[in-house]
Amino acid sequence: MSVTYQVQTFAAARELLGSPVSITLPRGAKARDLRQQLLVDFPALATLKDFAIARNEAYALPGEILEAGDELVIIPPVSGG
Amino acid sequence: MSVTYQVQTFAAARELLGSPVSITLPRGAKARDLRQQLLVDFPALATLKDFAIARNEAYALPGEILEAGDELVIIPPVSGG
Amino acid sequence: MIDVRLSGDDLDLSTCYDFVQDPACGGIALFVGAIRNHNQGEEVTHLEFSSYDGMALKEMRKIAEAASEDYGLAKVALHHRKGELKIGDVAVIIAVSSPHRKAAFEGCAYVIDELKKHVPIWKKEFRADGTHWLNARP
Amino acid sequence: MIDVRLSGDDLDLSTCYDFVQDPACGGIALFVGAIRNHNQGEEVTHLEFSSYDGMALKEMRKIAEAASEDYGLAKVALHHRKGELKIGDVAVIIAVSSPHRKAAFEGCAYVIDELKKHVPIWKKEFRADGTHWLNARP
Repeated sequence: MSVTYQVQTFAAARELLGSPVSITLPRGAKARDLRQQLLVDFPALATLKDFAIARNEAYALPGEILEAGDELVIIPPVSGG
Repeated sequence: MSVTYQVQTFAAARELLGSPVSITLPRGAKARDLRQQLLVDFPALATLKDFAIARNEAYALPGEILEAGDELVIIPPVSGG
Repeated sequence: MIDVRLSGDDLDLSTCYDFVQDPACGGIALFVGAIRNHNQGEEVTHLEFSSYDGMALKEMRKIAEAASEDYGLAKVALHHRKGELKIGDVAVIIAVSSPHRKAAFEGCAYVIDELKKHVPIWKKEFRADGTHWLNARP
Repeated sequence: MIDVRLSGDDLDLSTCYDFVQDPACGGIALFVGAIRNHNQGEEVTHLEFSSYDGMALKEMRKIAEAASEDYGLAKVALHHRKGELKIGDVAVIIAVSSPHRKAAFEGCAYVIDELKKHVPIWKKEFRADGTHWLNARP
């Protein structure tokens, strides 16, 4: 069983990938699995210095289990202020 | 030979002594001599936590030699801000 | 009490200052971050903020709440611009009030430091040598 | 560039902020010291500043110059009230600009710390338990 997630992008990630992108993962996948699969499916992401995953408007811990309907976003290094 | 100086006061020193006060010192006296004589002539000054001497609108070093015509002021502990 | 905003319009110092006023607080510290005319030796002509608004506001509130607790602040205002900015425009204003000035300074510095680390807002600079999303590349 | 003032009228935050604006400076730190409604557990009704104006302005300028040099500040505004003040009135405003925010915060904190130590201005509090020249007694 697998789940397809829509992942939103902003800023440098949007310039690299467009938005949103689709990622398919086994049910029960964690935030770290999403991050790894994103790098596999979109190697251009490796040109970023780093990126985090946001889940439902908060930084996701690597071990958080994703659920269908989650709002998922790629967060490149921030530069506000 | 001695010189009589007028010494101005502010704040707590003015409440204790009024203003200005007169102090007579030997010619060539230093700021520290003025400070000591003030405590002799006006023992009420000892009720202050501390005080400094200003000479011509700057803090006087203890060893500075006073000159006739100097603007001299007793500076109680400041509390601006 | 906390006031966080992410605004497409000019930020206003007086609004932030008025919000944090408190008769029990002797000290108000403020920080204003404005767009400089240069960065890394290059002339900057203007810039653009991209923001993930819902999360940005949540992160801003978290930072303001942590600052209030950790530094004993009475009130915190944290306003950030979004969209296009030109040189001299204000990108961020922080105002905090505290009974003690040391806590006010430290709390205010904490808020801007944390904002720059965690809030999902991104700055794209338009410079003579091209456009750059700041911090994005190795 | 330095602007020091000792004024019998209300101080104005925007005036200080406008003075320190600089297109090369990304960071402006400000401090506002206001009259609290209590001190040492006693309710304060109002207060009065006495000042040795000529020396106070010279000392304020010295502090602003030292801050500019030591912290690499571009501009410093330092405005202090004199005369009678009521609760909530602003006693002092400091604004400093710098290319770097850490220097702005530290320079601003330096100015208020030094002002409280050296500038010949004296605060008389009118409280329920009487009037007090602050710091004057052992």
